[in-house]
Amino acid sequence: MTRKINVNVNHVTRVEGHGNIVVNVSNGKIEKCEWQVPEAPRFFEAMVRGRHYSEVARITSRICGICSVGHTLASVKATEDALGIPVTRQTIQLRRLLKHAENFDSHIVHVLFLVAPDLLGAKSVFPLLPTHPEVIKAALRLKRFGHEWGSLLAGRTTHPTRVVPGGFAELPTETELATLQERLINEVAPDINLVLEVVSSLAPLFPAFDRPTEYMALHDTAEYGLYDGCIQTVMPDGTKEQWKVDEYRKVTNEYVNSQSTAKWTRNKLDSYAAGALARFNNNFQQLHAEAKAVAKALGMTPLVANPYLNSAAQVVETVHSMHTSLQLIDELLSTGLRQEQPGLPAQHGAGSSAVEVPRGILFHHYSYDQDYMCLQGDCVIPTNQNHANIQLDFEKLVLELVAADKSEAEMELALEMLVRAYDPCISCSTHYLNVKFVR
Amino acid sequence: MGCNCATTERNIYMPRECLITKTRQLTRTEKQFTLQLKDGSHFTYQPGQILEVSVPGYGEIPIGVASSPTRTDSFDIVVRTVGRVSTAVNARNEGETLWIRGPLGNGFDLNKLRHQRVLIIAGGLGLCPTRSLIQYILDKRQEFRDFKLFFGSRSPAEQLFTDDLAAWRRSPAVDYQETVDRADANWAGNVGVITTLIDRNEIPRDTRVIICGPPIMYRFVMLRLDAIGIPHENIFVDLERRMKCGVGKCGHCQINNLYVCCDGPVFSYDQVENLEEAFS
Amino acid sequence: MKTYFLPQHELPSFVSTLLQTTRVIGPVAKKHKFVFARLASADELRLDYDVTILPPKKAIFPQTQPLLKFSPEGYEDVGTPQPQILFGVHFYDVKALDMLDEFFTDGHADRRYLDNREATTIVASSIQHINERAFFASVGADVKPRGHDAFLTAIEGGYVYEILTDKGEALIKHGSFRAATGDEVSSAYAANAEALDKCPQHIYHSTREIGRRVRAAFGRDEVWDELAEKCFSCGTCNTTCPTCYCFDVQDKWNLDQASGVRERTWDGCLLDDFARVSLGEGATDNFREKAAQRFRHRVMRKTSYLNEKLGGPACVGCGRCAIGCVPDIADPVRIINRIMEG
Amino acid sequence: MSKPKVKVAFFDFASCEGCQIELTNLGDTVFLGLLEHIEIVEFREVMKETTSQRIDIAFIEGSFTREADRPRLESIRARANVVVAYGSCAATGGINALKNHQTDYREFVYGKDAEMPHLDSFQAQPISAAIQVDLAIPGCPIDQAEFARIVSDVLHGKAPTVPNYPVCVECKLRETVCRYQSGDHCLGLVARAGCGAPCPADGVPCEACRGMVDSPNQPALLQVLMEKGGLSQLRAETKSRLWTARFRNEE
Ligand SMILES: Cc1cc2nc3c(=O)[nH]c(=O)nc-3n(C[C@H](O)[C@H](O)[C@H](O)COP(=O)(O)OP(=O)(O)OC[C@H]3O[C@@H](n4cnc5c(N)ncnc54)[C@H](O)[C@@H]3O)c2cc1C
Ligand code: SF4
Ligand code: SF4
Ligand code: SF4
Repeated sequence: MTRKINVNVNHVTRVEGHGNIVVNVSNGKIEKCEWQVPEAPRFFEAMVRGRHYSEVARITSRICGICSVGHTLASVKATEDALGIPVTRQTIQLRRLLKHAENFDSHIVHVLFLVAPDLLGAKSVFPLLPTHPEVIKAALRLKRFGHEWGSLLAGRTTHPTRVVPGGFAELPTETELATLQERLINEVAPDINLVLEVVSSLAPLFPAFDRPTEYMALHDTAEYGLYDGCIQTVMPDGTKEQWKVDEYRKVTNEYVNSQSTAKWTRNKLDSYAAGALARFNNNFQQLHAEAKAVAKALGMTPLVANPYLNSAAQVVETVHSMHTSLQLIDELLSTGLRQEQPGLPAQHGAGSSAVEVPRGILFHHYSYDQDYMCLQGDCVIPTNQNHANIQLDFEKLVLELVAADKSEAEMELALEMLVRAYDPCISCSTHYLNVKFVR
Repeated sequence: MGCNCATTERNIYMPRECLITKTRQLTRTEKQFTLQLKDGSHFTYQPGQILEVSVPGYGEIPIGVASSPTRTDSFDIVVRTVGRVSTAVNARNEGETLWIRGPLGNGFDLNKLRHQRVLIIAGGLGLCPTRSLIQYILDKRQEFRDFKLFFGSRSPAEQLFTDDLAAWRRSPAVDYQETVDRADANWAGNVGVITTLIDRNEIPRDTRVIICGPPIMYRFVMLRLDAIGIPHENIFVDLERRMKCGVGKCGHCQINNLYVCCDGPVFSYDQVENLEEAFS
Repeated sequence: MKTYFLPQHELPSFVSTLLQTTRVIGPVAKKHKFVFARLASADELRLDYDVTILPPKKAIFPQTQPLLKFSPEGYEDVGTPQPQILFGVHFYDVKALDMLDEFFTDGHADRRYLDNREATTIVASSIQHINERAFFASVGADVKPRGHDAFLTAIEGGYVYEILTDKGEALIKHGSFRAATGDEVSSAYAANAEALDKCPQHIYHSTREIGRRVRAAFGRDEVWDELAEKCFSCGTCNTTCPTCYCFDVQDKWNLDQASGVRERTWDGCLLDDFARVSLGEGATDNFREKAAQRFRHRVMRKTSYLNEKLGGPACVGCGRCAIGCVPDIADPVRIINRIMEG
Repeated sequence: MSKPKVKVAFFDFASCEGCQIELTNLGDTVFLGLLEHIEIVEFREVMKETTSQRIDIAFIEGSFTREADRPRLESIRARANVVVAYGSCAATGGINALKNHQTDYREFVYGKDAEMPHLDSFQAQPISAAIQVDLAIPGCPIDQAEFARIVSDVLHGKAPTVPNYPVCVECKLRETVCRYQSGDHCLGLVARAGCGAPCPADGVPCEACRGMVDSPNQPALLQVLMEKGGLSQLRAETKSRLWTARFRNEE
């Protein structure tokens, strides 16, 4: 078999930010197989220096437009930790509801606009408009709903306004919350059912590929970890280990890889995975019953080692968020919303936080001086944490594809789909290195 | 002062539809439109009055009528491409539609001009609104005494209504004199700012003078007219300001306490000379 | 016309009954301030407000209002408004509405304003709390409010409801009103007189004298430069003023990209571009280039230019501009007193 | 009347891509409504298709921060009839320009790796620093309603208006309680409007994410930030840097 394969996908599409795939296979041997990230560096960690604590989340929210709710929450939480700013239970409940909104919103975009076209053999969502108008309309409605849901709590979903250290600058009204609940039941549920139908019919099309790895996610005793908790990983053999959030550097171990061009992370193995599948594998038991039912229908029980099924795990989480939110709203409405002033700093120093954003676990860390001006910041972004894992998946997948005698086009699609399954959000660019630098 | 605006509509912002019967590109940026009301009614107005001209979706702008009411079958406007609305207006062509409101405001007070010597001093686009009066005087020539017309442009290429100019140059009915700020190779006429034309003429003190042109022109022309000793109530100026509604509501065109759209756009100089904002 | 009395506890049911059939706009709380808003229920009504952020003119001359609709076929009129009740308007805002009535009727009657005005029943109310920046007692004191249909005055135990028009009369069937006693009428009179007495800020000169001297100060550039030094040209003094009525007009297409609306939006003479014209080739000219010139124009309009037409100043002393101006330079009391002192 | 659809493409440079996300938030009615009139021929974030044909309108998001991006920008310019820089990153340099006040940002973020050539990134600049831009719409993120209006204007060949008045105008029109009256500070006094003033309405100060108006009164701003907003001199002086770094004439 003398075959030369060159896959060179410049700027993988339907992902956030820019990433390239370069694969050279010669005579069945992989000469080069790389996942590169040429995103322009933006230096957020330097930019927060010298800024007042009230401005820091507004800056770091701009790291990424699609996870800006998550970045904002991680940022205010780290600031609250550093400055001893108290938050109330009401604030925590509202933030949880907001977190669900973000995951719902982002998962809808990812599964329906970015992944579905692959499964349906289309280049993008636009050719699907004439063929699947009802699904597309439902998808746009759900996306809009996710945005309105998040906006109700955060002011807006891209760069939230209302979320501030210590609480919320403005609260929704009880009527608005009640309307949200009604809409979840009356408008969202039917659309979600439609989506579930489509996804289950497409599920067999997810490529079969397994590569067990270490899965990292937040673990919370109170709920399926999204807003808070400790760091937890589950190994291929099912063993779990936990760390405190302020030990995040110990589990992420950022390093510069000489073969690659991005800062990578690793914990116990050569790579680990973060994201919906990692959460699913860590915290399956805490999913809402309805979500578990969907997982069952999709044939998923932990540990799921097929990275393509990250998209399926997102669907499961969407259902979880919808149902859990109904309960959260019930709880909020039963106690009634109180107008509260955001909490204020009681100390100064350093603090860390972790939040599950749609793409995985996100860490923020800051330190402040006595005037509450930021001295330094550090953000470890989930997409970054997945790079090493994507690279190792690539290496295994390419071998399998070559063995199966796949064409260049088929390989390209399989690799692209793999990258997209991770839902990489590459504009979270604080740690990115440039692709032009290939040795 | 009363206002001569004609509004027949219940909603004063409702325009009337006009057919463009003819267009003519006068210069690179100026286009002349000949219009007729589509409902067949006759458009009555005074020389010097203005219109709000509009294109749906683009907006409405104040434009002077550039023809005389003595020519009854149609009327003319000239529009310079400046911004949003004027660009949209100038994209229209013969057979298409433009919408107008008006006539609005006070034009030239013909009672103060009849049986008098008249001198019109127009600069650049200022020729458009004054053309309504020029045509009027030429059509009713016996009602006026001496009639002089001074016209200044920045360059020969920017001269408007070149046909009219050619006719006026030949006409015994008007003493037409012209100048350009900058000549080109084909220009054999006067070169210099418009005041040079005043300097080389004998202008009797009882002349009625009409001035219309860019803001800076007024001050220098006035210096000359004052030197001659022409009483301010016999000098008429045609002023421009930002304008939105044209009917004295939106507030944009105010010069101190006067509204250009309703009190003007033609003012006698004594009306405005003490208004600090008129010629600042 | 007649004067009635409504017991305190009957007010909510009166307002509730009105709400059932008509859109009612009244003062409600917004954080520690007040705004006029459509009432969802009677208990939102806050007749104890001091002043609202925006004046009630917005119910008649809204921030953005369609003037026309357009389509490929041309222009079309917009529909006529539904009746509404503007409830709880302080007398200074009634005076301001009287002025707007004058402006929008003068010359060309503006039906887009007048239709709304005629569809509105105005129930004025007494001032229970006075803002510290108010000076309504000392401007245009001889100009009386007249545009309201009824006047509600809070007194001990209830409200005296004085009827001025048939529209005002028509409302009483919705509440448990009874004829007011002579004592109640005089308590109401006293309550309103007291509001005038307690008005905190004062201008000490007559309208005529202020009008003359402020107008004469037009050319004193150093004074205007000094007064406007900290001006941001933010237009808050215009936007919040009940007697300001300048507007901009813009066309907007609907989603079909073929039809749309021509609408007007409040504008302000303090804004940088208010008097800017385009000359072509990207060149512009601004007839009031400097902030001080725009600042001066507003002061002239409030104190002098319109006096003849209105029989008084175009300022009713609500104090909104003073409250809203962040650098605190827009207060007519300080401006006028500064100019009058020479 | 089936007019040919206007070909629209979206491109991104150094940015968070939030402006693109805002487009997906337009909802089914507006989004599908716009698709009646425009054909999206390139939009990397949601589609694989690209085009080599002429583009009627190119929307560019993100700042120009490195020389390496110049050729890509130039090729977009060469292919497009109208180039719109949308979002603050593209229109003014945006939040990225905050680093323009620092010299050590590379070392700070990348430590010993800072000298690697691929980290080369100069001052964050608006797209207009590299190519001619026909229209710049600021906003961090862009305002959906403004975007829809501007697309509609461009479709009709009408130059859209981007306001030159401060955010206070829009803030007052929607009757928000002023931040200064709640013991806070705010940059709305000098910030360019067009967003509809969402921040003060949500209880937080305007940070001037759209940049400043043409003639901001900066001395008065400093004074007001200190006297009414309670900021220290240092904070007052650096306050407006977040999004307006390039508009302050600092040494
Ligand atoms: C009394 C009067 C008579 C005029 N007569 C003529 C004429 O005969 N021919 C001609 O070509 N022009 C005339 N103009 C000027 C013409 O109105 C402007 O060129 C036009 O308004 C520019 O609008 P725009 O939308 O193209 O420009 P933009 O720059 O897009 O302007 C936006 C808006 O600002 C206002 N505006 C801007 N510039 C002016 C201006 N110079 N004058 C008034 N409003 C302005 C208008 O409301 C306009 O719609 C006259 C102006 C006035 C006041
Ligand atoms: S005077 Fe005050 S309120 Fe008015 S524009 Fe100036 S700063 Fe704004
Ligand atoms: S000028 Fe000021 S005080 Fe006078 S009416 Fe207007 S807002 Fe009120
Ligand atoms: S909150 Fe900010 S934008 Fe709003 S009025 Fe006050 S200063 Fe202006």
